[in-house]
Amino acid sequence: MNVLLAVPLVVPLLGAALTLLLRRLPTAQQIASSLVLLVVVADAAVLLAHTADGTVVVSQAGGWPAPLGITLVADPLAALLVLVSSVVLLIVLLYAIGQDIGGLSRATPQVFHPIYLVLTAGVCLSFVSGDLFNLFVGFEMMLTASYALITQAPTRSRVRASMIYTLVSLTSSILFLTGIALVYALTGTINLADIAGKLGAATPALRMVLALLFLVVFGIKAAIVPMHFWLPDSYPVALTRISAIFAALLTKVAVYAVIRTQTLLFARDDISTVLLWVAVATMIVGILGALVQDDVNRVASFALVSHIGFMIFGLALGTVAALAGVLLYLVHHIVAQASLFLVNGLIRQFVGHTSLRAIRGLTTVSPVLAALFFVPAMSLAGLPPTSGFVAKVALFQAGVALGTWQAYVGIAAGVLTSALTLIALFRIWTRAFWGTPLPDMVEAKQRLRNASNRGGLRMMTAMTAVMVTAGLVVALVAGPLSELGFTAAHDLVDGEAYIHAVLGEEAPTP
Amino acid sequence: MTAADWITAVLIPLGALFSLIGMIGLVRFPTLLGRMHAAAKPDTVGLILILLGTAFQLPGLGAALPLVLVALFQCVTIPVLAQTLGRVAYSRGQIDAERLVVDELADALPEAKARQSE
Amino acid sequence: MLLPYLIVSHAVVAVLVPWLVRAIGARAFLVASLPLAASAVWALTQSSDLLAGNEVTASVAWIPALGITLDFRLDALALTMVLLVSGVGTVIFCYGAAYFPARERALGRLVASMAVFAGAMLGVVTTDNLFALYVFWELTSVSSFLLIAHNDRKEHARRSAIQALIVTAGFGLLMLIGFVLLGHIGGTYRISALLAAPPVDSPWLPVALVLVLAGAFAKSAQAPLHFWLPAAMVAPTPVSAYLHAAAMVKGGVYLVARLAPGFADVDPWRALVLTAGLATMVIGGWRALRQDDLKLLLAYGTVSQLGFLTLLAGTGTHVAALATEGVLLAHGLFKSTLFLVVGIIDHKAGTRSISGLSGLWRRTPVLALASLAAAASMAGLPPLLGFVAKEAALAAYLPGHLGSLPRSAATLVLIGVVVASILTFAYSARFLWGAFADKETVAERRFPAPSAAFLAAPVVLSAAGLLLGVLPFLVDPIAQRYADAYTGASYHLELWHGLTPALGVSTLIVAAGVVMFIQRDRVARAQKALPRWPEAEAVYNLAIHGIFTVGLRVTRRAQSGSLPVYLGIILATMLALPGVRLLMAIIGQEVDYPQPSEGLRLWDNPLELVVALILIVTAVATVREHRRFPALILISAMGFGIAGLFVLHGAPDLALTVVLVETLATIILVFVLRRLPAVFPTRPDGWGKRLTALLCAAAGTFVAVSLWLMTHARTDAPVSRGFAERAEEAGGQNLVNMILADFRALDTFGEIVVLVTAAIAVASLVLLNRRDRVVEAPDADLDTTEEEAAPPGAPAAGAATASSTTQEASAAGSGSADTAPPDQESR
Amino acid sequence: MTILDYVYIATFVMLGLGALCALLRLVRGPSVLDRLVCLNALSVLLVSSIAVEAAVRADTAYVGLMVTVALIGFVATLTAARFAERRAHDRG
Amino acid sequence: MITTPSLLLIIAVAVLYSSGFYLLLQRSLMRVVLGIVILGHAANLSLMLTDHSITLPPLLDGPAGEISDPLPQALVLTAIVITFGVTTFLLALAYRVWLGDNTDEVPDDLEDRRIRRLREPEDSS
Amino acid sequence: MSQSHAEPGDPRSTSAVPADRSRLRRILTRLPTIVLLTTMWVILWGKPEPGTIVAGAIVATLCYWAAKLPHIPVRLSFRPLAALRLVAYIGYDLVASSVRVAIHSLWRPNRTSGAIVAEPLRTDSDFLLAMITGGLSLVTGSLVIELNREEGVVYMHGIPMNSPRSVEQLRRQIRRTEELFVRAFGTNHDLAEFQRRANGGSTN
Repeated sequence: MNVLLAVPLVVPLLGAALTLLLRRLPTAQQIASSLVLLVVVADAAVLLAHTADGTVVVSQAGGWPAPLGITLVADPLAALLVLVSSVVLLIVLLYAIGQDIGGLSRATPQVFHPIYLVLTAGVCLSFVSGDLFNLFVGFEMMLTASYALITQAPTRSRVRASMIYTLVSLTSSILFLTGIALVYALTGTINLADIAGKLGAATPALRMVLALLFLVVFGIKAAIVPMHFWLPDSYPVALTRISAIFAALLTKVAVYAVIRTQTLLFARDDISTVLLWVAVATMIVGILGALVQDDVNRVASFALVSHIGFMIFGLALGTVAALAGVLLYLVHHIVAQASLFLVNGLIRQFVGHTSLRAIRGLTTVSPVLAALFFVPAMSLAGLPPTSGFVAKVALFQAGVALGTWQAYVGIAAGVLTSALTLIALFRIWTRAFWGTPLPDMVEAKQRLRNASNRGGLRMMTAMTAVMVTAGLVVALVAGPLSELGFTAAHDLVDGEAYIHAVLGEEAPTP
Repeated sequence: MTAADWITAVLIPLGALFSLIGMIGLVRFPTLLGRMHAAAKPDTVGLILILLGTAFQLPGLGAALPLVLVALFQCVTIPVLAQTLGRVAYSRGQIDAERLVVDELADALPEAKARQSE
Repeated sequence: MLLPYLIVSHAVVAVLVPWLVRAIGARAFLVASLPLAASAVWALTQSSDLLAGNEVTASVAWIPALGITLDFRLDALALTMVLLVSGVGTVIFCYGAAYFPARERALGRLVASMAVFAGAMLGVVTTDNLFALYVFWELTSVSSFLLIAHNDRKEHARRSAIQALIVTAGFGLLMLIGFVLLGHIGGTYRISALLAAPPVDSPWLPVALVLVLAGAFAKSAQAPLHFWLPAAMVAPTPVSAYLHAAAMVKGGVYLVARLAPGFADVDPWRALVLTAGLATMVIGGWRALRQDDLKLLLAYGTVSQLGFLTLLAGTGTHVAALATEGVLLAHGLFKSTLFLVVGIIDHKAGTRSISGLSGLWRRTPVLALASLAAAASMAGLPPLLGFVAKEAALAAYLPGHLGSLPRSAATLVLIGVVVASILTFAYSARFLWGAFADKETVAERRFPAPSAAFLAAPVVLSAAGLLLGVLPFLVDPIAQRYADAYTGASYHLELWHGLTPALGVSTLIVAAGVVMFIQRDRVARAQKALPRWPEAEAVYNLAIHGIFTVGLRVTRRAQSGSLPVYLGIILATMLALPGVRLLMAIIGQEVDYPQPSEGLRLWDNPLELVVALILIVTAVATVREHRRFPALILISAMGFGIAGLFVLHGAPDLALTVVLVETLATIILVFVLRRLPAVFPTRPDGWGKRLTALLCAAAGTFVAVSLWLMTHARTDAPVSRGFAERAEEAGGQNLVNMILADFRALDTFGEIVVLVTAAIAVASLVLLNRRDRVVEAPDADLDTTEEEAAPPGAPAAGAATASSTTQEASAAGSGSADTAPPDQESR
Repeated sequence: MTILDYVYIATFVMLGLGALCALLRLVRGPSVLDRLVCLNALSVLLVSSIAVEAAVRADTAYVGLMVTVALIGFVATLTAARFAERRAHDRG
Repeated sequence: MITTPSLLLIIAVAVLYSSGFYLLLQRSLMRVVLGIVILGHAANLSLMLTDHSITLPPLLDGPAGEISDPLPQALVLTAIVITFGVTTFLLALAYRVWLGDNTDEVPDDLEDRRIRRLREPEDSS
Repeated sequence: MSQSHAEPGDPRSTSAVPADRSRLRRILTRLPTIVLLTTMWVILWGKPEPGTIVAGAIVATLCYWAAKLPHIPVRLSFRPLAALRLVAYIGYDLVASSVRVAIHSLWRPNRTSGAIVAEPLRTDSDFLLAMITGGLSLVTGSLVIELNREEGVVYMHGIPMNSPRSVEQLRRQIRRTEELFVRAFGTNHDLAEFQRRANGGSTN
């Protein structure tokens, strides 16, 4: 078994067990989970280095050849996503640790650390799994951990929100299972590469039914309109550390699954028109929702929904350039969205809530906070020179290069959405950050400044700054990143590399 | 057809018959307690007969030993269940008093109640 | 090439300057002006090289794969702009050091934004890559946004800022698409390469140009997108002088001027540019005439001049190009001078209203003189640069220099230019009169003499205008170099061309302007009498309001907050996408159905009937059951049914697991159930009962039919046939166990992890957080103290009013606020 | 087909009919206790069927299953019964 | 050659899914939980039905004959356990909802409800 | 020898004895349960291999420890002959009454009525009482509804009870079952007590 692929699963799970044992020693627990994530980051970096040239790294778990055993696969896309996710997970973990050190949260750290590591393992497994059912297991690991996390500090509103979250996720899981049954019924295998080969002989109509069904299954988790409603009702209510990770990663895992299945399994089936309209609807409906929200977190959540549309749009285009753009967008969005939610968490820490109706003049209260908000807001609005700009340009270029009317419809929607995102996010800025600070906010700031937990607050701010900087770094290294994106997109469009790597050279290809 | 087969051929349908009759009783008895009697016990007899019949078909004694275990469980669990259900039925008043010839518990109950609360 | 470093140095300054402001106050402006001064000096040193024909280029690779590289290229047009941006910028920065008091609020942000802006502007005018241009372009928009709302405590400032941002950045997005199209059509994103070999035969080219022009027009405040510029005058004067007179608004003009050599002859270009330019000129001039606020007067004047510039830049003839260069420089110099003058007046007199100023010329003759020179330049009087430039502009539309311009269009434009120039003369005079003249009706105000440092800036700029007017040959070579892109008769920027038609037209303009100024009361009355046009800003407001209203409507409809509805929509989507596809396939006979010979049969085994009946009956009965306990028992029975089915299908292990799990689930259900009410509430669930039933039946049928058809259409034998031989060599007997423990051990491992995680989750929900437990009392709500109450860390009143869950917050009341930890996240 | 096969078929028919009877009572109720009785009866019938199945296939794979179902079916029913009892006390 | 499961079982699957979905769309939490349980059964059953004929248990040392497909069985086993774990969590959550709100209902989101009540956008500057 | 009436799991029942002896005894008293569990394990596993036995013992111990089962000192004796009689009696009764109920359920369920009778028992060993009630409930046509532990009265529901004569028969059946159980499993002490009460005829 290739160790590189095993580490992101095994180490976090071992770490989870360890932190569970260490639950009476908070410091040891914190150090342990940080170390675990560091190891994962390092491993992911090595993995990415191995795959950067388009190589597909394969590990047959247990040593059984592909269609029999479970295959773990890392192509450039998966490797990159593992790396970005683990970095984001690490930063958010440190943020949370800072918060715990300062005693600023009511989370239960004893439970938080092990579950968080399980989530890590689930996310990584979902990325590298090369087997449909194993993907389901990875999803379930991730989701179960997320259920546990979203109910941290279970106030009434949180319990309600997690009810919505859990039930929708469960519905998706059930449909996923149904989809697996149908795939197995049709092909008699559940290895992704094997399915890809065997679906070629299947009735096209049935194949397309499956393609659409899997779009629905993952679309629920990716919050694609019209299956997005749950997201703005659940994410904003969770603890910051958790909503940040959810917003950054969970939807992206689902988007990844959509990409993987639609490119590898159903590449022959043209559901691009469906994808396109879904993408357009997602962009527009999401951002219209963001405009009328009154809570910073809810605005961010609706914006999140809206921007999933961009990735689906790229997938709908389906060309190498478009998929490269999607990859850029994925990376950009993971980091930017996490930054935004962390900043929102800081706002909550400063003023006690995130409702726009009672926040004014945050620039005066904390200029640092203002700067930290401004950068991800720019990035999400697609203003240069941020990563959001780069990603959007890549998608627009791909659309123009394709030149079909559908592509132009998507581009038009993208432009409109970008403009509306700008309005939605800078509305927060003008309302919350400018103006005369409310007297109680000034007091709150004084209190925070004098409190004994400044160290924790500093660490939280520092980690938010690190995340924001990470966003800038993404923009800075956009050059190599887009090269990588093109390599990954080639692998995705081609599919042969993946299938051959998993099943061996003699495998039939679509 | 060996002797074992013949034994099986007698025992298994007999057991099934018992079970069936019990189930018919479950449907037909008008009172709750009556249904309980009908459901719980012919079933047990039927099960034991079937198990016995099966034992003759299995390859060896070792394989049949667990069947004894099943029967044993059944004999232990059925009374417990019946007793619990009976008690509940009575305490919930789901007893058709008209169909009772004698009810000595009803006479004893007030004092039983009083004792319980002590 | 030094330029990238110069641009970066601006960014560095921007990062450092907030700390510097804390130490030395407004004098930080002087430090911030250093990179600008360096740029100016550098540009001057390059000019001789440039005039010799050596263009300076540099390139920084950023994202070559997407064609986004930071190419820089200094040519004549860029040089003009660099000189303008850095030269005027340096002066204005120095002015800023004197303008702002030391304790000015948010001064650090202001200086930093200005530095960023200056750097970005340098980038805009020197870059040779469309995307890099966009990058710098939007950076100027963003810094302008921050600068306009310098006084962010005023509602008006905030509104103006966001308005400017939405207009410029919003249309900037269109421009970006235009760039992408242009680059795609032309095969390169390098501007110089595009201009050298402009694409011609693509149907998308006009679209691309329209989009690019839209962005440029928004940036340069062309009608009808001009309204943001006057509103932006809420910014401090140095900002207005720099961004909204000298530099940023020139960005659009620059882009037009930059692209015109390649695309002026492509179809909608001229029509658009000329129409927009003319309209803007006239509207701006007309509006300027009726302003009372000097700064607004200048703002509308700027709008008018920007129209003029766009017109010239977009015309695409040799002489027009020369005139463009001239007007660019002249306008940058005189308009910033005038703004600075207004700033000084505002600062010292406390007002900038014409109706509040009188006799200032006597108080500060130097200032009046500088203003006079600048205003004269604006009005187009010799011997100033404004005159030189305007002569060239008039010549461009007079016969003889038309180039590829159609004669009729030229005539039309000429008339427009003349009208606008008359207006310009009139408002220039009005400015001078309004700011400095004695007025009987107005009392003189106190006016402390401004310091020399304060005065220096306008004087320097105005003197530069005079100097270049007298010595036009300083400008001419550069202008010629830019105009070389067009063929045309030779023409030079000069004070005296002889008695040309242009001079005659100029004389006419001056005469008419004088009349108009003298008759200013009549003009004012006429303006009042005319019906007001619909304001472009009203349209903007309507549009924004419309967007928000649509947003609200859509969100109100869609985001119902009700889980059953959400899940229903998910099911409906499943029916609408794969479901409809399957239906189409069935109708279109795209799928095979199993035939009796292939196993189409009702059942395999009569016992299946029993089991299926158990499943169906219990399922339907569960749906119809409204009491919790019977429903639970039905579910349990269903579990046994499933187990029975598994036994029938040769899966004893599965049956075992089902029974175990089912029992455990039942036990847990019992424990939870006994807390809950005995009867399920049967409130209407938002969807009609029948509709729901129909939807669910359809969804269930869809799944089952898919399963049926797909098992029939299986393409290959299942891979699991391979397990048997492998299992033998591995020594196992029970294949299911082998798969679980060996072949797919990872799944089993994951399953255990899920189980443990769920257990921890359940434990932390039910066992931990005991203090959140509520006593089973009717008034339990009042006891949920720390739940939704205002956290102690936050002000109770503020959080309570702010809380979106107001009802609960108020219900929670004071609670145990004193015992809860300092948790800010309790909401 | 040997006699034994006919016997098995007859057995299955009887057991199936029995299950249907139980199902009828399960749906009809009327009381919770009736349903519990049915639940237990069903589990016993399941064990019986498994036993017959084991006899048909002369297979020991089913034996463990039988033991478990016998034990577990009882546990489920008992828990539910206890619950019903508790409610009865609450009401009383 | 048999290529499809028997119709009766397909109908059973349809009924299970339909009733599961129906319960899922209810407001009462307990009914929703029951719906999830039924849906879990339904999904497992569909997985099982991918092996379309009644055969022997997948044991190598068992009686000779065609054995049933072991892979769906293994998958169902895993799925059952996972579904069980998650259902348990759901129950705990329902219990918490009941503790907090004293109701057995899936509550509506408050902020959504507030926005639904708005007639005009709150600010459109 | 005084009979301990401690409730199951009551620690007092062992606390009087010296420490080390009590530990030994505690282990010894738990041994039967563990042996029983191990046996079940081995039966389920199929073949009595040493590994299986060891594993079974470990699992049983773990289960025992995890479930924290109360350990009750088993005070029973076993008389094989009497036990055989008991089994035969119960077996016969089971079948006979099953047939009886079957007949009733087939032909005249609506005319079948029941009776609840109270019958004082003549033993008060916990184990014996549990076994007796279990045995009674097992047999078709009778069902223990309530057991009054203090007075040793058992309340039975019997079916079919169409005449006072059958009620008396039911009482007889209860007494007979009790006697057989006591004879099969009761200690000498229990037996003596039973006979004393039976002869004394006092129902307490």
